[in-house]
Amino acid sequence: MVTVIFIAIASLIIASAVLVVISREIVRAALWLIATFFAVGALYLLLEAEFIGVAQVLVYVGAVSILILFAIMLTRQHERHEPAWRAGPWWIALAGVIGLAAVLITTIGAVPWRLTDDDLPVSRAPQLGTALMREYLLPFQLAAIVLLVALIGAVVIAMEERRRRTPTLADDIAAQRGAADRAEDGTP
Amino acid sequence: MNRTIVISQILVIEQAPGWLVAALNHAIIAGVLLIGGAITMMLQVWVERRLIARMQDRLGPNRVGPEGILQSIADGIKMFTKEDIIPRAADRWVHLLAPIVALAPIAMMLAVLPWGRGLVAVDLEVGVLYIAAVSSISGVGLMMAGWGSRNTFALLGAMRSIAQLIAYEIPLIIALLGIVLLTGGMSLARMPELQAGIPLFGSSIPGAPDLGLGWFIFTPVGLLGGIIFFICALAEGERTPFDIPEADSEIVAGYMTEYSGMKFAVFYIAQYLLNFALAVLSAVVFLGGWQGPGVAWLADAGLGAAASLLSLLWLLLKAWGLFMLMVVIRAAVPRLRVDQLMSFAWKYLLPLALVNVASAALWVGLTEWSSIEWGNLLPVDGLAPWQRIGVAALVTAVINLGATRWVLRINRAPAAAPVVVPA
Amino acid sequence: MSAHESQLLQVNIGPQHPSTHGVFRMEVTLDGETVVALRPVFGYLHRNHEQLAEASSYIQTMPYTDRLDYFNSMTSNYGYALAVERLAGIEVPQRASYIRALMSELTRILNHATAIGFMINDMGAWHTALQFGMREREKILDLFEMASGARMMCNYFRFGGVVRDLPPEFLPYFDQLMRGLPAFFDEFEQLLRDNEIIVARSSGIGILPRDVAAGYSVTGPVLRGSGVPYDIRRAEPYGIYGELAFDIPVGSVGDVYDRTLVRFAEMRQSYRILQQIRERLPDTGGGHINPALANFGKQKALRPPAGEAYARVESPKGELGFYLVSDGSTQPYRYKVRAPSFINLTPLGAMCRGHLLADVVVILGSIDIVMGEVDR
Amino acid sequence: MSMIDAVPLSWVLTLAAILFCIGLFGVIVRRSLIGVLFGVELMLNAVNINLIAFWRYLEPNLVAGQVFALFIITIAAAEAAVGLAMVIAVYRTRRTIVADDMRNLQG
Repeated sequence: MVTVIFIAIASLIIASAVLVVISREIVRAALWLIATFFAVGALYLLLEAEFIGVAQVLVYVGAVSILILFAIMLTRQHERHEPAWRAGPWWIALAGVIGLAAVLITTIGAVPWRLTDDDLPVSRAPQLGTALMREYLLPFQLAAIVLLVALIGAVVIAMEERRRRTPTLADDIAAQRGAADRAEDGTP
Repeated sequence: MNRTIVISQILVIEQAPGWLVAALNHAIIAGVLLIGGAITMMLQVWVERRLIARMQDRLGPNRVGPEGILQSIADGIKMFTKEDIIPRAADRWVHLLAPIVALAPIAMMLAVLPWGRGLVAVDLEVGVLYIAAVSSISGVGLMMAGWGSRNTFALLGAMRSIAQLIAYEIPLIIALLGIVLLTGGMSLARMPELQAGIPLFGSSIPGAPDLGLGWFIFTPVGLLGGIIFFICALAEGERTPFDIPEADSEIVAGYMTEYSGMKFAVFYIAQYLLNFALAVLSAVVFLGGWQGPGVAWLADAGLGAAASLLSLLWLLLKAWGLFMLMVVIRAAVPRLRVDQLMSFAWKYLLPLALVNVASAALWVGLTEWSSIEWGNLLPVDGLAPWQRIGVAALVTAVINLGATRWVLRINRAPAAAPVVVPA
Repeated sequence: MSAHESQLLQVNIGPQHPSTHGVFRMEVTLDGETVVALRPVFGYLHRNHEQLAEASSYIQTMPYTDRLDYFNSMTSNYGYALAVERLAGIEVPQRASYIRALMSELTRILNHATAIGFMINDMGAWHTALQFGMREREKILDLFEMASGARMMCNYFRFGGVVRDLPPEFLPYFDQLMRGLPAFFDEFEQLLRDNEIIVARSSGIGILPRDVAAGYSVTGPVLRGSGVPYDIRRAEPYGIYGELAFDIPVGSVGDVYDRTLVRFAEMRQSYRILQQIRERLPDTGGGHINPALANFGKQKALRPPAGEAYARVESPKGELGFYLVSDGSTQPYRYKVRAPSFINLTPLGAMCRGHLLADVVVILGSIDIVMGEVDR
Repeated sequence: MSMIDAVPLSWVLTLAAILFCIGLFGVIVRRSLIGVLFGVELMLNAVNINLIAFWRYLEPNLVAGQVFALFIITIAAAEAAVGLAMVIAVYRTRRTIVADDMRNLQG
């Protein structure tokens, strides 16, 4: 039963990931990417890492992919006539990547993994929280700083908008009046 | 992961393989939840239309069935028989799948909500996070609808809805975080259990009767958190005054503009179900969920089934009350503008939610830590639990009130400098 | 800066759109959600009103004027009757003038109540404010029905008076309405005036400064909202308006909120006028119509002497003018309508520039247009 | 029945390896910046699958695997936010999001 579920999830992951890299239309690719994220989240649930699974859905599906869709739609006009997805001699890349996969898979098969017999702790989320607050406090704080920096950075990069405001009629009048006042002051 | 479920006790199949029983159990519960959801949605539409009509000196639908209660079924039949239109320019599959992607996560939300004493389909250890995660998926559906329709209004609506979802999700989760601190866990099923007893003090006073009224809304942390949460729930559920994604007077119907027939109905169902799920969630987290006078008494008297039924009634009562509050708000106020909406989320709700989390931490420290954890600075050990709660309530009330006043003051609109029209 | 231009979005709001108040199109250029340019496009409801009038006898045009501003058929009737009377030199009896003013002021109340409601509906308030206005409008329409037999297309005015005198049940029902109106004004104003969201949505939006407003020659509440105390009832009194006491409310900033406040205040002024009319109405004499034109055949056979005339009234939406040229026949040689909705719509593009898309519909709602009058 | 009894660890690791290679392929061949970002996200997910699998199969009592996975998710989110903000900023000035077209960084 679990094997069947695993195979289903694994094939979904691989199929959607392949579609991510070969879809011509970037929005389709993004939607397949979301499917991949979702399937990976399901895999985490199957591996009994509920917290990570839910965090995966929250962060990747709920936030990252929506950001991606947002960015695509803001830069959408260009994408209508996107050039072919592949750049240059793609078959070389494909061959190299297949070679890498072969190396990795043979290595995985060759390593004698020391599997554990330990039972899973019953409540895992509090354990994780405690670990973050004790052993991993410094990385945790660093992650917070990274997020803050990213937040500020993203805002600063994408800002710009404010300066290009279209003036309203009232703004125009005020500006004209201001100019007139200055002219009056300048020429007594 | 799987809690004992009432239905599984009813449904005893001898000599059946374990996985079959599990599968049947889950299928039955899913069926009950989904059919219940559909019926709820129909009732919601009817209640909304009648209630708004009442506020507007009208009668509302009153022809189909007694008092028009079957109106939603008639509407549903109409929707089914409508022509299913796919715009020629649309991205066919994205357009078709969008309503499903919008509805599915909302149906998934129903699974982890505790519907009554012992009535939980799935008790997830990370229930609160799960709700937040799953509810954010429906944004993808809206985005697909907006993009797949190839319509400017749809695209504008989708962009607006995503901006709104992201902005309000943050204070929403932070408001929940305060309660997570208070309960010391993210399991939704446990939350109502912790809200027994009497207002504010819960079950901390020995000898006090269990009225089932120890709701978090009666504590300062829960009150502020509950208000923030409910406002954010209005925004997440796209209710007025936060219905800008589908502002009909501005962008026709937002992301739903190009949808017709059943696909439109699916969006409609998704929205109402989301509203109801959010109302139930507010009730569970802040209003004691299924707790209410009489539940504990029935359970003590050995009438477990009656207690479960009463608790279900309490929960539904609270959820419907909150939904009706949403309806009344819809009938009473206009919608905000996009920029006002954003600044409300970031300038009012987010700082208040953050202060509320700090208050919650202080509450936990004052009620649960011993003097040693305070570094012997606070001699709290000598106080009885209810006295410690009183002190904590006082401290957090002062903090939250001060923060609210401060946030309201710093955000007051600058003294108007209008274009003066010379006489 | 040319490298920094961002992608502009062309949006057509209308001709079919929930809040264009009829068949009307706005070509909007958006930068994000900010309006860079807006061009109103009219003409979808053109139905040859002026040509039709030139091919009909004078009285045949009267029911067509109902369809100009179908919310306020009484004031449209009034303007046209006034123009023909001026052209043909017809005297109007005192009582007829009082009835005409009564109907005009009732029309103003019903128009403003619903105009505010429609505007707030465009803000997204889900018809509640509109229904409050509609409730009062229904009562006034009952009165119209008693007097003229029709609720909206009244066709009540005749050259030299009105088609029939007020029926006996009219005044008691009118008194009952008058008793209820102050409470309605208070309730309506209380509901809307201090609503924080409405204030936030409407103040500072769509500012039309005083000189710009005059430059576009807008009239009615839009002009008065911008601070110009211009009202035809005072500037060029017609009928009995010279004898009545009323104030002209004006705004200070000229934004959407000011226009709304001006409409609230005008409803109260109309109430004041109605009170004065009600007091004097029983003592008026002269019948409801000039006896020389009392039957329909005479109305139909009206041949004004060759010449031209222009008459204007203060319709709830602004200055409604009718220009007539007669060649001595039974049909006007030239007939021209100066429609307030049409003229008030011209500064729409300028008012919307720089605001958000959501403000466009609110600004449009604050102008209070009726497409029947814009396109004619 | 839990997963470790039914599915060998090497299967999960193979899945992660394949996912990683697909992501790498995407990074190499995709021409638009957003497409490249997709590939990076796939690779990060592959790494995360490995971390969780090692935690579950080898050391369930140590939370390090989960903690690292959490940090990677955090960093990925930050990376996506900044990356997409840059894509939008570049698009504003260059009218393109094709990586090859951006040969000089000077504004």
